[in-house]
Amino acid sequence: MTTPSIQPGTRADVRYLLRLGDACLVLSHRLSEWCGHAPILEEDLALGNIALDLLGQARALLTRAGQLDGQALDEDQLAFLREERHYLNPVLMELPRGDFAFTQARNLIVASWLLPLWTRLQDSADAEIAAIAAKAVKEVRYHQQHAAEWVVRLGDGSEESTRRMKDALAQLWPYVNELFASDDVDAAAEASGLGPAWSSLKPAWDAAMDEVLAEARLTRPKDTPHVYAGRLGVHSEHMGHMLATMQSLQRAYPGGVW
Amino acid sequence: MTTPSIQPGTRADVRYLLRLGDACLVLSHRLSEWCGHAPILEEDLALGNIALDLLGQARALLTRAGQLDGQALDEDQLAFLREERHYLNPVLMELPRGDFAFTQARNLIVASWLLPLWTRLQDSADAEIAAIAAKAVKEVRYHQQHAAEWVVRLGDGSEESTRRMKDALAQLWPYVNELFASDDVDAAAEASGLGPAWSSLKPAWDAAMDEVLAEARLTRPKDTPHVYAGRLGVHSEHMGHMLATMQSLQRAYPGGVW
Amino acid sequence: RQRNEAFESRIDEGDFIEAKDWMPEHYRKTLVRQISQHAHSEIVGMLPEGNWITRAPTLKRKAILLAKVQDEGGHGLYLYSAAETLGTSRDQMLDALHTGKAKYSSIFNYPTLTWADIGVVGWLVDGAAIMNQVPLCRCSYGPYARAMIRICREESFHQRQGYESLLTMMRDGTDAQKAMVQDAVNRWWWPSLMMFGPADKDSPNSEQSMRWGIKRLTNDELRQKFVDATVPQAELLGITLPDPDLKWNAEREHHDFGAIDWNEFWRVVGGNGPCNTERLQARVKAWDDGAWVRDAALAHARKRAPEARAA
Amino acid sequence: RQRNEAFESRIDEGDFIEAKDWMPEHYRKTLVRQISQHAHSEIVGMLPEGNWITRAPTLKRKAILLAKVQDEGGHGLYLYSAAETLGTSRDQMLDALHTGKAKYSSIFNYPTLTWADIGVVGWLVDGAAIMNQVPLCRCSYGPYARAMIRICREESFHQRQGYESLLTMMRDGTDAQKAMVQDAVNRWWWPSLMMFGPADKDSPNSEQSMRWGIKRLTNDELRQKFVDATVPQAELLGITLPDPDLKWNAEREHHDFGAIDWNEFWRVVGGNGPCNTERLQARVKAWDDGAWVRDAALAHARKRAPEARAA
Repeated sequence: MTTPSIQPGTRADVRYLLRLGDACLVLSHRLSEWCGHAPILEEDLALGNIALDLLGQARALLTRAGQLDGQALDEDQLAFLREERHYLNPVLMELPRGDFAFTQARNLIVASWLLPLWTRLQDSADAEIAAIAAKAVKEVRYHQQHAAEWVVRLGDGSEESTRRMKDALAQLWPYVNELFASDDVDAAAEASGLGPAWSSLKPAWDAAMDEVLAEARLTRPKDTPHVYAGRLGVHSEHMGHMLATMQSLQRAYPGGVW
Repeated sequence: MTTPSIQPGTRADVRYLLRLGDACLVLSHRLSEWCGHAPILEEDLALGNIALDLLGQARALLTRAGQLDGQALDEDQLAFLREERHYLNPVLMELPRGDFAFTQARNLIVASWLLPLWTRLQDSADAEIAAIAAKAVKEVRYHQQHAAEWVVRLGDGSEESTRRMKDALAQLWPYVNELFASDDVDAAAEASGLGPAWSSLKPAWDAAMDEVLAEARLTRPKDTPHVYAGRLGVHSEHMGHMLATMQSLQRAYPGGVW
Repeated sequence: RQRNEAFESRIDEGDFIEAKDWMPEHYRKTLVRQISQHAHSEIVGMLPEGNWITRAPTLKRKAILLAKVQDEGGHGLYLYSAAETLGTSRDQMLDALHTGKAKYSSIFNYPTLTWADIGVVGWLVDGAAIMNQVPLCRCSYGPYARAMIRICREESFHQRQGYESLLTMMRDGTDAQKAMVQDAVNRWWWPSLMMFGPADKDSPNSEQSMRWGIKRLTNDELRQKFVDATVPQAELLGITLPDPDLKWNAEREHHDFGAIDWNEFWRVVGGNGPCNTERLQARVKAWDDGAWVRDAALAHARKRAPEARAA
Repeated sequence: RQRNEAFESRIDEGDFIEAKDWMPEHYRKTLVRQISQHAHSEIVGMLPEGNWITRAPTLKRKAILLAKVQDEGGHGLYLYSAAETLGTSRDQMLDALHTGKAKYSSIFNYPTLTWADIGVVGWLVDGAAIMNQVPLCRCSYGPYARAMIRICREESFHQRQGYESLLTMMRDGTDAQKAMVQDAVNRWWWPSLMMFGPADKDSPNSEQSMRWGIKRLTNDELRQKFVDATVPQAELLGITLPDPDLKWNAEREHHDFGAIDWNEFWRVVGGNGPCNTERLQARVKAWDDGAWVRDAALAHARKRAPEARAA
């Protein structure tokens, strides 16, 4: 019996790139769910724009990962034909879109993490990655500013918006520490010069978050002990539902040309 | 290129049975979404029980439809491997579960339709169908009573519940006339003695609904002109999302044995 | 009266009327109705296409669709701005939409049921929209005409993308994909023809609009142009348009086509299409669910304003 | 004091204590805590399994899963009733759950990530639950003991169904299915061992419960029994239990097994498992969203009560 699912190999560099590529892919998916449903038309455009940027980053990263993997897997095979277990995004990205406060708070958390990450990747030993990073860093800088503005506006806005923003941060915080967790994949990337260990991004992230939270008159939630393991392929119950939707056409029309 | 989707033939008797089987299958799916989320534990059990009865009816009908179709398609191929265009349930069944008022109002509408339908099917010229009907009619009688009790309770309950029940009926009503629409599939079933034309169920349905609505002190909504065509395979935008979920395992694990 | 004559003569000379210029009240009202209806169509039109973003079959198609839907939001934005130059606020226009007083294009009351619908909407619906809109690039009201120039450019891009995606499926796809495309064309063909509005004999308001250059061709003229342009595209695709009466009339040098179901047209315009209720509810829900966000933005601005002044 | 002695001697003789009988306050409290915690576990336990009902791969498996989750709701119902005989209402118990004062089994704070998880939950989690619960069928409080007899019967049925579904996949399934089963076992094995609670040396409250027949074997005894029962089942399935230290000890006539990660255990019990927040929120949301329904039912009953009397 054959299965149409594909499975990338276990090379550390491929895994490092898939973690990042899947993070962009999955967050892009969640943001695209807002399309047509945002509180103001300008945010339909802004969230769509961010989703589109992240999708572009994901495509570049999955393509590069597929090249390095050596099985000639293209971006679509990687995006649509893996089993859940082989998607390597941090769990944070796959949480349902939530309300507008949740969306903006997550965008801030992620963009404040992607910004130093893409900044460092501009110096990647892999010239392809360095080139991708040069473009991405500009995009993510805008994402970070945009999310920061909303977190400040909602955090120091009405009573309701403050409550919602606090709830959003409380919901999100337990998923943050995964963004800075280290392992051998990470260590190998640092050693080879492919990219930084995620743990090294923490000081920049802390500084960026603290600045925005202070401006928003919000208190930083307490850290929690559980570390999610999406980057190892262990996801939340939300991931399967999301993939059922995302993969539905590729699964139902094998051999299709789109 | 081959596609793994299967497609039943166009025999009128098969289509007649698929319309009913798919109606039971899809409503069962929507009811099962309540599992663990109902307002009281007793309703987790009751809705689960109704979902289970409808699932049993669907299995019997799909199995019989597969036998008559002559391609040796079993209940699972029919349930999981058709394209959306070949599911023949009325659109009413696939609407999202809505709130508890919507769920009970739809259950009332459907059970008040299934009750005379299964009653008549007890005299089907197809002995298999007659036997299935003999069991189903008892189940559906309970479903109708249970839903009627809730529609009365909510319709003549609090201000909020009355408002929600009125909204639910207004939402649902445009989908009702499809349950009584006639065509050649229907006419053939009536002629062959397989089962009644759906239009012939209208008086019994009207009487049952009017009785409950009077008891609930609710006004019957006005009829609307558009007739949905789920029974011809033209569904709503909700159907595709539901099928993406429902079919996900069969699609992702071809050749799987469960 | 004098102002009115001056206005009319500017129209006759083909001048653009600008926001600050005097204009007759009826002209203003007609324009606001038309532009806002067009803007509403753009944002309601995001819904049927948005329905497929999360299920796009490849990343390239997902990016194209996401960008397209975003463009539609952008069109909504320019159009609301153009209408605002006439003295009606976006909130007023949205309120008219949400309370059912304002219309949007009826085509968006049909559901997108398969991925092929996305291509077909690009090909036929955007195609029909362009046919309707190109003449408006020369419309007498400057801000509207300028918005339409940009919009038409983007719409033809969308139309080509839609057609190209269908061509890919019809040329290189599986049988199941080809059947999907044909099915989508079957469902969208007649509603697309209805996009040009009622037959000329039933469209009494057109004359004044033609006079003002707000409208430049009649409904039936536009519909015929669309049919004539679309038939060869369908042939190239290899799909059959679902009209047995469709054929070339050498005498007229146009295609004849079958009778439109005007009952369906009026039913859908009247609020009883397959998705009217859902589309409006989706917009109202987005607006209502977002109320706290808009309130918070105002509250924040008020809080911070004194700081800004003090600084 | 006299009543207490009578109570103790009934316990010693193995009599059942019934709802109307006198009982020490501590006995009552301990029972309410234990029974309600068990009831909460049943209804929270509906969530991870309910997560897969809409995605069950065949109609037969869907029917089995739906019936199973319904049984769990039924167990919740009997157990709340049994606890209510001790003078605490269901609403009080639910309030304790919703406010985080009452616990439920920590195992349900792990997610069900694949369809194989459903089989593995049936096999290992229900298996461990039965191991814990069978002794309670002889517990000293009559209503609880009787509820447990029915529950244990249904649970062993569930366990066999879960195991059978795994066996089907491992014997006749594809490689991808086999890998899915192994992956699920890898994730659920250690949490299942933790279901027996802390090691005996860290479980000081057990003694009194043993004395009262509310508990009949120690945590470590039960855990060992479970391991010994499960190892041959795993072999028959053809899966590997994820513990390199697991092996038969001929001297002890038991399986030795590796060290449990008690940090993880205490972290999850303490509220920081992967799904603690989501599980509780799902329950609270169902309850809050259903408030208007419960209110309406009361309002209706009040309205109709006079009619009933007048009739």
